[in-house]
Amino acid sequence: MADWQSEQRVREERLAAGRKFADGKIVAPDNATALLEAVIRPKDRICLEGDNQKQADFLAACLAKADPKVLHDLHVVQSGIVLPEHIDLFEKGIAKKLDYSFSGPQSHAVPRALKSGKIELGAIHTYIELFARYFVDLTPHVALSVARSADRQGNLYMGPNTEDSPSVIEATAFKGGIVIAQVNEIVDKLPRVDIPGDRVDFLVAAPKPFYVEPLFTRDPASITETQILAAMMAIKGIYAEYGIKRLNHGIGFNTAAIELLLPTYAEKLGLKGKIATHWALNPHPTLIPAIESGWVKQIHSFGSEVGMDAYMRARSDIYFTGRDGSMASSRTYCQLAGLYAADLFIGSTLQIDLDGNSSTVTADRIAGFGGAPNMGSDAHGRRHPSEPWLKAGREAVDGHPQVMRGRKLVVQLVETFSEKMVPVFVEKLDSLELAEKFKLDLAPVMIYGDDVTHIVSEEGIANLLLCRTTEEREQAIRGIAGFTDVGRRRDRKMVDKLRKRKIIRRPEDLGINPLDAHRSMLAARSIEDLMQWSGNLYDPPNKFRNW
Amino acid sequence: MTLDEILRGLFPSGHEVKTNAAGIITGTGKRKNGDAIAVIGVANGEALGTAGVLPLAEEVLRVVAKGGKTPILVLVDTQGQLMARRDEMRGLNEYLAHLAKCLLLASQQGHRTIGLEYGKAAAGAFLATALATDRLIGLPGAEPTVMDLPSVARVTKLPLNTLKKLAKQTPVFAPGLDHLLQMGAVAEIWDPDKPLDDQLEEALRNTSPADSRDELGAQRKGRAMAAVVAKRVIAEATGGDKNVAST
Amino acid sequence: MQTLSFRHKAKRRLSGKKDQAIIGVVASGNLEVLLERVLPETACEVDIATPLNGYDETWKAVVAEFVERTSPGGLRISINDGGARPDTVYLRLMQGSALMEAE
Amino acid sequence: MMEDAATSAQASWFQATARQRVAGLLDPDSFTEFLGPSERIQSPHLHLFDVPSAFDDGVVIGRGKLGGKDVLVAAQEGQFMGGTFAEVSGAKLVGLVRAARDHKSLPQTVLLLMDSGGVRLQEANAGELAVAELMRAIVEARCAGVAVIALVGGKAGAFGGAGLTTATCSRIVISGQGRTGVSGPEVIETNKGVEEFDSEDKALVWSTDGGKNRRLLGGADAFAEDSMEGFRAATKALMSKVPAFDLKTMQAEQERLAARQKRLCACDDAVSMWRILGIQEPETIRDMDAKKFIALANSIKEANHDAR
Repeated sequence: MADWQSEQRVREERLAAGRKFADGKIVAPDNATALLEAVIRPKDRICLEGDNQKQADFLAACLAKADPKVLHDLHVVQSGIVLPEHIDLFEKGIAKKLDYSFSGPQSHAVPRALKSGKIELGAIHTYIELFARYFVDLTPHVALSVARSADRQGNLYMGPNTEDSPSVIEATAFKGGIVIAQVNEIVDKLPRVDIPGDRVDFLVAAPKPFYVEPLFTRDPASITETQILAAMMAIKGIYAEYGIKRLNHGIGFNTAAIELLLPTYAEKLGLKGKIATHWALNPHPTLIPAIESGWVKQIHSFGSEVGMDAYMRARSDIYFTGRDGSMASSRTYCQLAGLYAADLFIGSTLQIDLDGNSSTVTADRIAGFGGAPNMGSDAHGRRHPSEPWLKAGREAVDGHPQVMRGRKLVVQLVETFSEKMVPVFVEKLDSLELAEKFKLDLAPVMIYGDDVTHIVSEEGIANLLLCRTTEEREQAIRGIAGFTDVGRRRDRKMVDKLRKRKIIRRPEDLGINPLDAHRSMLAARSIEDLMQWSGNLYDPPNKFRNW
Repeated sequence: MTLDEILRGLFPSGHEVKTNAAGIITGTGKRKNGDAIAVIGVANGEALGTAGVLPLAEEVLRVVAKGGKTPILVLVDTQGQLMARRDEMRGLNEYLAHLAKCLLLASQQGHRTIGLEYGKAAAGAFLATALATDRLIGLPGAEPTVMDLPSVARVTKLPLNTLKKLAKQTPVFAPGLDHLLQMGAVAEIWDPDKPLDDQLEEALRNTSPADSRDELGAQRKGRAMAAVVAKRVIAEATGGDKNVAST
Repeated sequence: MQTLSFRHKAKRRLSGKKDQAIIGVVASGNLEVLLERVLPETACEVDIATPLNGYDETWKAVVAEFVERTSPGGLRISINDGGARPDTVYLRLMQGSALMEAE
Repeated sequence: MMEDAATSAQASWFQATARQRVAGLLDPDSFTEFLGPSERIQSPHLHLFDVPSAFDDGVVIGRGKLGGKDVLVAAQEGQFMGGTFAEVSGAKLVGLVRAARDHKSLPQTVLLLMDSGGVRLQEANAGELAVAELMRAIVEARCAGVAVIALVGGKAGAFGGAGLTTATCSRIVISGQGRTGVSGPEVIETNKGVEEFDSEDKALVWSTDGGKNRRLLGGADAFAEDSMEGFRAATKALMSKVPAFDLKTMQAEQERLAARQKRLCACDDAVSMWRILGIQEPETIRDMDAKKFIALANSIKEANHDAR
């Protein structure tokens, strides 16, 4: 007889082992490591959220304390390798294999562990790519999730930090897995239910509230004149030209500059209501002045941002909020929104080569991808038209072919040099060398050159849609690469020709005097200004409060 | 030399100088001619916080309020200002500046003030005490340290050995009594083998409230530019002014 | 520290009447540029003190581009560099010459 | 032109350079610089450390007008070597205050735009001595009837010797971003550990050293909004009457500081100090806007005195 119920049987065994440490679904914090040792088995695929922002930090610490003789060779399948404990799992041999998306704070530790053989790398994914694999070939056996609060039945309330959880839990719970959640508190009645209790097996009330990194808070005080100049060019040369209403922004200071120029510079250009109305975007504090000035119609978010809760609750016309009034986020849906329903992605990167390929990998740093490659790619499955999409499509071809398709605008907004005189424009991406060094089948490329439509630097805008040959493309990139080696090796005559064809546009071609770029143009010049714009609803984290 | 040895040497005919548990020195000494000299200071290398400043400043103000010309001796052996968040929160800068101002007030009102540096001295506490006197004297073995070399190395990112070599070329940054002598901060270094009371009387004779430390630093080739720059500023400030030019 | 000196012949005298201007601050990633109108009509001198060695070619390119763009004839330009990026150097030079052109 | 924007009435004082502050504070085009950058009076020592010099050694001095009244003015450049006191930068300040002290025909108001972490490590002995000379010069000038006013609101704050210099002045103007003290948070953390002072916790840093705490306790006499106009208005209001420097003033300061020590020495945080000062909802102070805060501070007994 074939056994068609083995998964359910194993699940029951795991549950029975775990119940020894539980009272109903509730497990005391001191028993958490024992619970994990009882429920998880060697070689299991586990997801230890591990999101972009929120962290199941208590469960991570408990798992890192497990006995490597009991728990070993785990296969970690989670989006974020963020906490030091995530690396500890590999250093101690508790985990071996890794499939992930993003490793911001651990971007230097990951290559070290790769080099020492402690991490066996599956692949680096985009978020929804990894979530997709949860439902195909990387389904977790155990999910360690995190919520603000739970009731005794195991119903979970995530508040604004829903992020990855519904996708992780659905894949695990419906395929015979075990779901354990760390919560800040266990209450009698939840404000709203984000995860039904029958998908959750065990609850641990953590001694401290879970950690959230204020990843999207950019202090306007740190925005430079150079970034403002590039932001002015992006607004006038791209947002206005294409009429971009639906969009996503990266998290850099240069896109923060755009957000802070909307109620000032863009308002003077008469663009209000014509651009930047609908967003797939985390709750960036730097967008507060634009929201308060009536620029923004609606925002859906991947996750939340520390200090923005009360503001979003009070601005439910703008943000997605639950019946309880608090904001609700979803990484899966927002990534889909960015892929299919946004006409423009604009973000920064560390390196761009002569084909327009970009990467944030350097010799000793692997930051992973997160959402950028998804946001920053042309969705070939898109079928609904919009004016910016069609205009970009028209620019990409000559004449009027019988069948036309549009193009998503994918814009790289960079400064020619990053910190410490490191050039952003390079002949060859460091990522290629890294791939050789670690024998990766695929070099990590953040955004492929053929998806990029524009590159903006302080020297100008290169419109790659209008390039017809690889040579034109190369010179268009060199022509805005400033005083980098790549820039200095430009063919000046050809660059002049490209400028006449508007493939390259300088500030003066757009009627912008670089000397006009000044910080006084920003709608807010400090975090305190942002707080005041919000009517003190925005409560900035302590590390940003210089008052 | 220990504080007791110093006090005995300074006041062979007696003194009423006390040091409390926090190293705060207050009292009076009897000079060779029988006159009194007020004594304050910090002993035992203790740090100076808000609490320590108050009795010292109070003593100085009492001397000034009494009138007369009683000189004030400031004995200094302190590791520096107290490094504590609470003291900072209460405004330690005001307290230390207050002590300096009281000493400067005394010297403006005709009380000669003498600093005697016999142990450590650093940073803010140095400014509030020894450096606020009319005449600063060093005893051999004193270790005035504006900035210790390891801290300088940490911030400048230069190796300690490089700094030690540099310290031989210039007195401008490294700790040491000789360096401060050359800079003009320390007026003289006493000879511990000679009677201290005689040296005190000699120092009192040479004490003036006029600040000539930058001139002294230039003479001793420790600070070539300070005095010149300060004078040029005055010349340029007054040069463009007809009223000043005519006076 | 490295010092660099460039001598250029500008196309014409920089317009304006100001005889000196200073812009920027010596700080990490920044620089100060002192411009003085003390040279003959078309002469231009640029003297640089920088803590970063080995960027001679980059400085040369930045200064040449600046001279080409603005024709700063008559100016002696002195730079104290705090390790500024070339685009910042160029921006400060442009800001400085604009200050000199002010009436 | 960007320089106009940087010195406009609403431009941030905190983010401005020393030169922009001087231009933004004084009446338009009234400033004349002494020993300007083209004189190239630079540090003779920094090259030994392979560190770049500045043409003015980070201090701008001169004379001008504020609200029509003649003033001498000095501004430290906090971005250059942390605005530190050194041989040249210090001597420029000392010379300026001595000039006012000795020459009645010069403006008898000196504005010191502080922005300094203290003494320059590379010139520590010269810097420390310059502070001592400056403090003495300020006291002598005050005795001669000169008003010396410190303005604190730059990124480097006013720490170490700059903190003591500030508290030696006749009056102090501070903004919310302004900080003053002796040991900076990083120094305390390095020497005493993160448990003593977590310098990353900016809210804690500002509640300890920041402008609002200083103003409420009486460590500053006026609170300025973080703008050129904010500092102009606050400084103009203070200039007309300053405390005399005499025994009475110092006795009053002794009493004031002793009372503060007695009342507040048990407090571990700023909010509990503010509560003792009689403030109704001290936790609302931090995010209170400047106008409201100024009015509140003006009503607190400890904050308003001539004991300096």
